Amino acid sequence: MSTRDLVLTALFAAIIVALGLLPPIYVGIVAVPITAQSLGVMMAGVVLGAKRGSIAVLIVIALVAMNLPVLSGGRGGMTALVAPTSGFLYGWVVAAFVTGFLSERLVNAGQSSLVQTVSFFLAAVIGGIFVLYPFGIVFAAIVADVTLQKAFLGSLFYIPGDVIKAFVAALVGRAVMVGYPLLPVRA
Amino acid sequence: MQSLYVEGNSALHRLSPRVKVLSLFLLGLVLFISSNIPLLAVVMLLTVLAYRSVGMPMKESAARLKPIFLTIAFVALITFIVNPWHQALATLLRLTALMLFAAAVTATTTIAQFMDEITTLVRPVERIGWVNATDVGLAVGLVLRFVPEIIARYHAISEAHAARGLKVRPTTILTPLIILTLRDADNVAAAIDARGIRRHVS
Amino acid sequence: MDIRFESAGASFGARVAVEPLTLSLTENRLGVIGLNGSGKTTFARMINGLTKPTTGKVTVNGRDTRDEKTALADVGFIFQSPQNQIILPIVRDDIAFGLKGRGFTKAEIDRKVEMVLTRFNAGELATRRAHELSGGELQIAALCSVLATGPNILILDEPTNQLDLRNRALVQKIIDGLEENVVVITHDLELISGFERVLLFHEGKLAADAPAAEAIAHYRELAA
Amino acid sequence: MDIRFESAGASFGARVAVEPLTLSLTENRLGVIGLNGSGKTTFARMINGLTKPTTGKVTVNGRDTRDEKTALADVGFIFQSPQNQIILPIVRDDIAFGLKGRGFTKAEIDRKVEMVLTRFNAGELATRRAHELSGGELQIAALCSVLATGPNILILDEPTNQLDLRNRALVQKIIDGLEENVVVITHDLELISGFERVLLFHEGKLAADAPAAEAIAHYRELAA
Ligand SMILES: Nc1ncnc2c1ncn2[C@@H]1O[C@H](COP(=O)(O)OP(=O)(O)OP(=O)(O)O)[C@@H](O)[C@H]1O
Ligand SMILES: Nc1ncnc2c1ncn2[C@@H]1O[C@H](COP(=O)(O)OP(=O)(O)OP(=O)(O)O)[C@@H](O)[C@H]1O
Ligand SMILES: O=C(O)CCCC[C@@H]1SC[C@@H]2NC(=O)N[C@@H]21
Ligand SMILES: [Mg+2]
Ligand SMILES: [Mg+2]
Repeated sequence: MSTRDLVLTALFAAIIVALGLLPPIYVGIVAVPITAQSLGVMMAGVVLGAKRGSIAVLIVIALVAMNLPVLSGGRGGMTALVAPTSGFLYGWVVAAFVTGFLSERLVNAGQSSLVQTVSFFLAAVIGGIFVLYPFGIVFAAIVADVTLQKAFLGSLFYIPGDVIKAFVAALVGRAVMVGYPLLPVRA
Repeated sequence: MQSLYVEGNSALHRLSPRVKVLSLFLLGLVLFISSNIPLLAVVMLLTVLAYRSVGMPMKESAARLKPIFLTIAFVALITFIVNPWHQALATLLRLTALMLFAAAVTATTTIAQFMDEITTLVRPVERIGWVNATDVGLAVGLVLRFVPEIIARYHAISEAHAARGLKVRPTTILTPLIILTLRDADNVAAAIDARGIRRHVS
Repeated sequence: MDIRFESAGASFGARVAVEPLTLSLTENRLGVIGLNGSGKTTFARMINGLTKPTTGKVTVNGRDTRDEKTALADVGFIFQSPQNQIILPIVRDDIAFGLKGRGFTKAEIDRKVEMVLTRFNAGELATRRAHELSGGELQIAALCSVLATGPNILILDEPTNQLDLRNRALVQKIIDGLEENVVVITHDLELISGFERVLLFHEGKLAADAPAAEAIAHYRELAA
Repeated sequence: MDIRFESAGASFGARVAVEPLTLSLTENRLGVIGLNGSGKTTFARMINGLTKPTTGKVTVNGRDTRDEKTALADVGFIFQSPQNQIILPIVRDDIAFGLKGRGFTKAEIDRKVEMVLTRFNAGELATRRAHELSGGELQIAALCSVLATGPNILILDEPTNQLDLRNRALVQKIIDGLEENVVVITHDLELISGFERVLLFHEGKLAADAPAAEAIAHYRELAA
């Protein structure tokens, strides 16, 4: 890994941590909060691509494992690694990877701004919702000992917020592409 | 991650960083396994003492913990609604103890010490050939370094909005924030190379 | 312009950045000089309300800065590090962005953007990426963004930082030619050498309030 | 020092930052001046191998920069914005950090840190946080971090940026006193006015290679 890649992954890990300073919102009686950190995961994929994006998330998980309070609401440690929320946490690695993988394939500098934005949005929705939620739902069902169906219904709460986050990530991804192109050196 | 290093010379400051990092890890494990309320209560009280011993003024230490306390209170409340009361109490004690101890450790350990400890911890794993221990230490150190910088940039950019009479919106904050921090990161990467800090790669 | 400080001072925790001072500033050109950390930037931020006085009050054209939730719209500010101030990645977009939500039509905004770019002879910057600009170009882009909104008072914090001789001369010419009221903070003493009123800060206190030559002489003594 | 450029040039995509040039630099003091964007920083980065030549080659003390994966260890570099160069928040830690992995024991590292701090009379900076330092202090902290590793050549990119008269004089004194070979890039012409050799860049080309007075005179013409 080049020094630049190392520093960029650390930067996005830090961005995810910093987004954790926004207070988490708990809805209903589900112990998984709505958090701005999943926006950071989407942005990592969109801006850094698959490999660097998922490593950024792995760094965050390593910090959690050290018991550092890096998750929203100042959580960390075992209580965050084996909890109803944890499936989402591990799923973030895959979510960033898939978002990045799709961004790398779908977007290039020659496209119109609309195409770029829509493609980033799709990448973020597929990675950050379709791929991520199954991890979260299955894990939550096991840990919290509820039926899959219930866990599935509970996760519907996150959809509106996550769609908005995917949209924000797409706008940011597109703006970075215009203002600080990293994509050519992605891979 | 607001709970960054606080200058001082308390016993915790002087304690070896390795002991601190390991006991943080172990405490997490023990608290997680046990649900014995008296034990949890004692541990929690001990962590209160540890946190107080750092030597921060009462007002500052309370301010640092407020957001975390709110979360803990909420998680305990949920647990209370869906589970028996003693489980909720155990959750409350467990999370509070962990939070206080984590705050005490981060307040008394410098980034340089964290990096050294992590490098040592990861060293055995290096043999698999997947990771380089020095790089893992460096990456963690950089995260700890970048977090306050990102927050400072955030403030600078929202001030720039204010100075131009513009409303602060997520995208108009995030876009310059990410572009500027990317540029900083590129400069940091150049400095790391220029200072010969990652010479193991060449 | 009419800026009044009435025993206005600013502290950050225990550190006093600007000691309470009473002043009335009406000159069209004002210079501010002093050693690093002497309080110049804090003083300037008190003028547009980015920093509220922790004691006393500051009024600008009759308005108390404490009453305004945000910074004053008629005081433009070019920051010490102008890269923080450019919000959108492309220069033209950034200039236009500051004009949105002020009731202009799209066509009016475009015209204003062109006008300000022409004014500074900076048409070629329009489509450039802000982060790729050299120091001098960045300074000019920031000026365009701020002046497009038509402020009445303009504060420039170290505008010749990192500039070469040519860009320095350009910025000097621009400053001299501005109709707006201008406050210039600088270590580049030549820039303010013609000003009738220059404030010298020292450790948060006003050490001189005099014509340029006198204030500069005093500054040189302090620095020696 | 012995730096050789053999038809060495650098481009970023279509933009040529430094046109191929052939040079041999052996002086103990070298100044580099030129307009914004003329290629000074790129030229300096080619010396320590941060930027590899896209044509020709650069050798430093006999080593080809293209052969080294990373920058050359015996060329120290103080960046145009030193705050990015300080990697750990506490000055002492940062200095020590650059010494790790070079086979020194902990005690040796501590000794070297003390030595360099003493050399610049900067002992009181040791426990300070880098982000709280004033511009001048930051410049000195960066110098300590770089010089602790014992480079043979030191490159300073605009070291007097943002400094007040007092800090400027301090930096000038430090530069004059360095035993190391020094390359100074600057818009602050006084800083290099005593140098025997000064390179003037213009649009990526060498426009002058002469004693200070001559190169500066030429620069003034270009800037007019
Ligand atoms: N947000 C802040 N928090 C804490 N201290 C601050 C803050 N802003 C400024 N200070 C302190 O207030 C003092 C005055 O700072 P200020 O930025 O006004 O100085 P300055 O004269 O503009 O210096 P320079 O020439 O280096 O730009 C300094 O000691 C500085 O460290
Ligand atoms: N990484 C890069 N990508 C694209 N263009 C670049 C890059 N680095 C430099 N350039 C361009 O190369 C040219 C030379 O830049 P350089 O930074 O060497 O100038 P400089 O002489 O140091 O200017 P200044 O006095 O403003 O610091 C400029 O046109 C600049 O825009
Ligand atoms: O903090 C954690 O431990 C992980 C929280 C995971 C929250 C998930 S991510 C996808 C979904 N969208 C949200 O806003 N929250 C959940
Ligand atoms: Mg200032
Ligand atoms: Mg330069």
